[in-house]
Amino acid sequence: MAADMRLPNIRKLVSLSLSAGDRRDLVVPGDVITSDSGFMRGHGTYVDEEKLTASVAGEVQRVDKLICVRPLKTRFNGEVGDVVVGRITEVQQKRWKVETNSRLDSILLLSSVNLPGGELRRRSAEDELTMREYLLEGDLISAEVQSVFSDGALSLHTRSLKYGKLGQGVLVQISPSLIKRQKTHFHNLPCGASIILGNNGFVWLYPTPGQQDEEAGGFYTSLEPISLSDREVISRLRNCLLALSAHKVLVFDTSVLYCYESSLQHQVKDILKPEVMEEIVMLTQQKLIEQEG
Amino acid sequence: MSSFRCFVLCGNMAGLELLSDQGYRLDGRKASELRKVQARMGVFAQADGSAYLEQGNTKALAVVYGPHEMRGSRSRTLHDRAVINCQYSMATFSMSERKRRPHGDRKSTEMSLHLKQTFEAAVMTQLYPRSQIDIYVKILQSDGGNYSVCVNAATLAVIDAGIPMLDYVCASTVGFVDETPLADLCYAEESGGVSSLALALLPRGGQIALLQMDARLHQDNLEALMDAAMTACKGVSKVLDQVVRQHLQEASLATGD
Amino acid sequence: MSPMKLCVPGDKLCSVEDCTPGTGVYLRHGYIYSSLAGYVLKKNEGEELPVISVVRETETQLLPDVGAIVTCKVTSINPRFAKVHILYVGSTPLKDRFRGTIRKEDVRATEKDKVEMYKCFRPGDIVLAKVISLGDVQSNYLLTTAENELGVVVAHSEAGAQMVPNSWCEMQCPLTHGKEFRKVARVQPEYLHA
Amino acid sequence: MATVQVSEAEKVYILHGIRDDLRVDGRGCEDYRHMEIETDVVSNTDGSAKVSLGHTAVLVGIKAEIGKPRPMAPNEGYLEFFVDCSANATPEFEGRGGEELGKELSNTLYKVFNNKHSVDLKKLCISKGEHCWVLYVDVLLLQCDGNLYDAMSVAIKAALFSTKIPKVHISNDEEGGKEIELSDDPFDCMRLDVENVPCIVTLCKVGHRHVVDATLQEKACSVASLIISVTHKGTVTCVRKMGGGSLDPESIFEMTETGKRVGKALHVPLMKLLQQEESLGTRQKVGFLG
Amino acid sequence: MPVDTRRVRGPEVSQSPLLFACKPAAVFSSHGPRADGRQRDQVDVRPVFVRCGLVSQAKGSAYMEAGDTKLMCCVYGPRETERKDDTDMKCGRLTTDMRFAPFSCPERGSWIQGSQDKDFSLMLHESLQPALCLHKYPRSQIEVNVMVLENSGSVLAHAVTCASLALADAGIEMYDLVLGCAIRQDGASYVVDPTYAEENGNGSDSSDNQGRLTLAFLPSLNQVSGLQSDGEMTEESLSAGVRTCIEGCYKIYPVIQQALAKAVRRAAPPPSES
Repeated sequence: MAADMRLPNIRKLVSLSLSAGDRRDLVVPGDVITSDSGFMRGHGTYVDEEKLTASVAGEVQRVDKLICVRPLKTRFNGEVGDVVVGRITEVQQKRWKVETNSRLDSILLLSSVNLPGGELRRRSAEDELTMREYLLEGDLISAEVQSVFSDGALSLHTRSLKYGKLGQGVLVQISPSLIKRQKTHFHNLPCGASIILGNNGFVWLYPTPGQQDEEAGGFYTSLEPISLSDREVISRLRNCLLALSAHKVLVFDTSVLYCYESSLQHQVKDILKPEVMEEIVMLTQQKLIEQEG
Repeated sequence: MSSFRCFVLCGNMAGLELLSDQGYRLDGRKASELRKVQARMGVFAQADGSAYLEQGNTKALAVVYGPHEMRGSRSRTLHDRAVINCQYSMATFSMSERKRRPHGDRKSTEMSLHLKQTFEAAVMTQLYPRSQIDIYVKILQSDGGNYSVCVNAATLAVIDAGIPMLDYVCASTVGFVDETPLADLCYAEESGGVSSLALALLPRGGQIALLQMDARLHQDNLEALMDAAMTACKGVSKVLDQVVRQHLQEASLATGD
Repeated sequence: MSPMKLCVPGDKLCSVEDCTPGTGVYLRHGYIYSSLAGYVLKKNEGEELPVISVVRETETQLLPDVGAIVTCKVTSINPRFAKVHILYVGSTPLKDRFRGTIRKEDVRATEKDKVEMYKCFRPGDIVLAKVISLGDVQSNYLLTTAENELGVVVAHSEAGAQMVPNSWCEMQCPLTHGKEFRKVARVQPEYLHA
Repeated sequence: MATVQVSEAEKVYILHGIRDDLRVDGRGCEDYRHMEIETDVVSNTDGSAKVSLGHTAVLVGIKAEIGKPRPMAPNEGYLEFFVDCSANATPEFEGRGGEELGKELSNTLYKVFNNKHSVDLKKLCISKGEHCWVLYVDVLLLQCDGNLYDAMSVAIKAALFSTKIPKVHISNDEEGGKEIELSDDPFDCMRLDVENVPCIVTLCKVGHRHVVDATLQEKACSVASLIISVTHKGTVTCVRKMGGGSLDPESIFEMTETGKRVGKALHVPLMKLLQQEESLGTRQKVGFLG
Repeated sequence: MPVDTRRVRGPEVSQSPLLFACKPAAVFSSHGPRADGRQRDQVDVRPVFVRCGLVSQAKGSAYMEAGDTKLMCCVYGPRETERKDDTDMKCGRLTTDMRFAPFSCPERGSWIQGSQDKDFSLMLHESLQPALCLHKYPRSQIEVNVMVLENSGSVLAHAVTCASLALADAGIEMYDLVLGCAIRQDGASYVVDPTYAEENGNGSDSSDNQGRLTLAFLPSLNQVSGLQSDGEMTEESLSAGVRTCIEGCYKIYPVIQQALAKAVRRAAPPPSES
């Protein structure tokens, strides 16, 4: 039995960045970004009296003529091709509703999944009535954004072997803006576990599958117990992710791995203590800077 | 159940002057001086946005959930913009006399409606069709100007949630005593028979999001009072601006590339 | 003959090796237990193990289940579906009211897209239907009439008389001889009870 | 109550983890998440405390008011409990959504304090049969991330510890009536002895084992839990089985045994911390600005 | 505060005359035999009288007397759920409602359900739910209503027993019957199935081992479905109390079985064996 009780402290975020001074690329709602009419208005901005003005607090990003403001924390704003991890919230006729931390529930159409029995199977009326056999309320899936509806809701698909129903593992929810966009969001980490970094901030940690035994279109999940050592790695990774997210460090395979290595001198359950968290994140950032430099 | 102490306190107050001859108010402020504002964004991890704000002895917590899929009856869905849903409540221990219910009384329902109207004027709801944005505000400790403190706290929470707004919404409660407008009233002044006015302002453009007065005031004095309110709101907006920039600075350091 | 054995919920009846479980019983750790207060009934069917079940004279509560044939009364219609009240499951009357929905696409088996709800049902009609799904959170029981034997069995004309079926899609009023459209069922004698 | 959805496979993962004494966040079966406690955070109260346990956050405010003693116990004051499940914690609690859970929590609190020793009620009597102190214990739920009962009970104990009830003087006026006068001096006050105030330990039965301080995900895997309120001496003041499942007698005995042990151990660091905070004097309060 | 305007209310403030009675000398003494002649420190439950199917309107009903404690229970359903929002697709729902008649206790109660009654309802719900095969009743709800006519102690325990009887009478599928039993711990000794006076009496003031415990038990599955206690008890007396209550449940088990068998037999003759 262990109970750690303490008085609260004013928390400070750890930072190693040198440019701690005023950063001009940070804006707050109502700030005029430019009055030059040659720019295009992106997310997080609006035009007021021909001036491009910020509507959220965050960092200004410029791609060619397009100006966006990226808020520090927001709901997931999905784009076609994004990898997401989501949870089924409702089974409807011909489609599932999926919670993906977007502003509207995402949709997975029955026609956008691979049903057991091969690619070219016709979706019959019976499939509609047995949709619960494939995916049930509460189930987790990994998927890709196929298209975005006019109202902003996302349409997902799982028509690739790497997507589908998720089995045993742990879900960690962090802010979508902390996920770094990369070529691949599926990683087998060398520490012995695998990770899916959903663009929507849902991160899935699971034991690295032994051999590729993907069958039945990904609707089969093994319920065999997972070894204690694998569990420990996954729990450590989970706590590391939470530490990174608490200190607003960008999450990608390298940062997770460095954080994991930095945490090894502590017990898994101690990682979430504020002072340990600070220490680990500090070490992680040092490593990241060394690697960059 | 009678609260003896409350009774004692009120008794003391009746005799006091709200504005002394030297121009000082009950708590030692000048007429146009605001109370000290302290705030923090991102208090809670589970909500989309949250903020805590103290203005003098009035303390409020604001939490924002959303934008998310409509909950409950889908008939309230708007197809061209998001629905803003507000609930104002007071902790049962927030006032000197205990409240029996945290919300649901007429005053809180009215306050919820005012908050909703205020934020509908500032949040760019048209970007989120068919969604819902919940703003919940809780007064933990009440010492006057509850509406203003709620608006200011909620503004920070909305910004923390990354929801687009035209501008900050800043609010202040002002009163008129002895031909002098008083900024940012505290409870003793509010209940001391001052005609008070609450104003919510988008400071940069000077647009009014909500204006409310339910006391008697001579028409000639209205302008002076409005000016005082505008100034007070702009004063608040400076403080909020600092809080947001500080928060941005701290939080974006680590993500910055 | 010994009097029939009585049991109460939780009574251990026998091992699974002796009998197969029927209704009113449940299995636990290889034994069959009673889940009702009633009489223990063993039925021998051929060489297989006898079926053991617990029965009560007062019908155990039936609920509409997938595949069950139900008799229902149409309460309202709109272009997409008809709402009904389920009155009977098989031949057992229900004590409480259950609501069901017949969607447009489940009215008949062929030419599904040409179905017009107003030409199939009217409020007040008595309909035979089959339960296809228990529906989801918002919807009620989903029913179908897409079989020859299913559809309207009793309907009244505008004049108030009970109409006689003319064809599979038409019924006639004996008083005015006016014809009205319905999705008519070819009634099987065993369902004639209503 | 704020519940989370958990898929079957996740449940299996959690279940096996608990079997191996390694929970998802690395804790053992009898470990608590780390807890932060601060008293005197809201000033319109006579005592208050804020407790956060993981992401669960609870604020307790205690107000002392003068009332009439209950006819059955003319020489005792009494405690009133109210739990406000505010919409801050989760949108599910909006409107009247939190009322049911609030009722359930406050009813349990009445049970927990329904004994002679938890709080010395005789001390709360001002004049027999006429006036007594009524302590309104108001719990405000700000966030819930599982294990509300334990967090709530720790917060109540801390708030009771910090409660300062003004001294009263009773004088007789000419007509033989009594007049009550409150002491103006803020230091002239009565403190409560919280030594016997119990702490609640919730034990969640998950699979064949039980865990303390369950997260919402773990709670979703559990069929039944047992809440046990234990004093520092190990006396049990309330036991309650919660949830839709049943427990076999043997596991109840195991759980009460664990509950007693964990509950007893919980009081030690709590009292130490409260005394430490007291000894720091007028420290700058962190409150919600931390 | 909701006020029932349809009934004539008494004066604003009234007090029970019991308060002014000169205290009867120790109604509940902690030594010697109990007031009704039962043994202390033994599993001596009051004889119970039970009868099923008294309310013809209900799907199932039961009436129960244990000493002076009298209560009845009606079961309705399964019927379509009223609240559609959180319908569980796979499972039926159980709703419980327990009320005290205003005249049931020595002090007059209110017609309006108080928070204590709600707490009893909740406890009843938790005690019964594990025994029901709710998965056999998808999308439907089963209502259990208990009315306490006379409260003479151990009400919750008897309410549980009575409700399970009514459920069985209604033909709702159950894994097992649910039986309830209560004890009152008083220092080193205890009394089983306490009366109202024993439940609320002060007991021997000196000892701090004063508590009440109510247990709901599934006899055939050997599972505890409900447990609640208040007061102060050591962990040892708590465990001992649980054991005693289980024993108490087994004592009334045959009575309940017989009552149920009688009800089945009365309802219909055995079906022909074919």
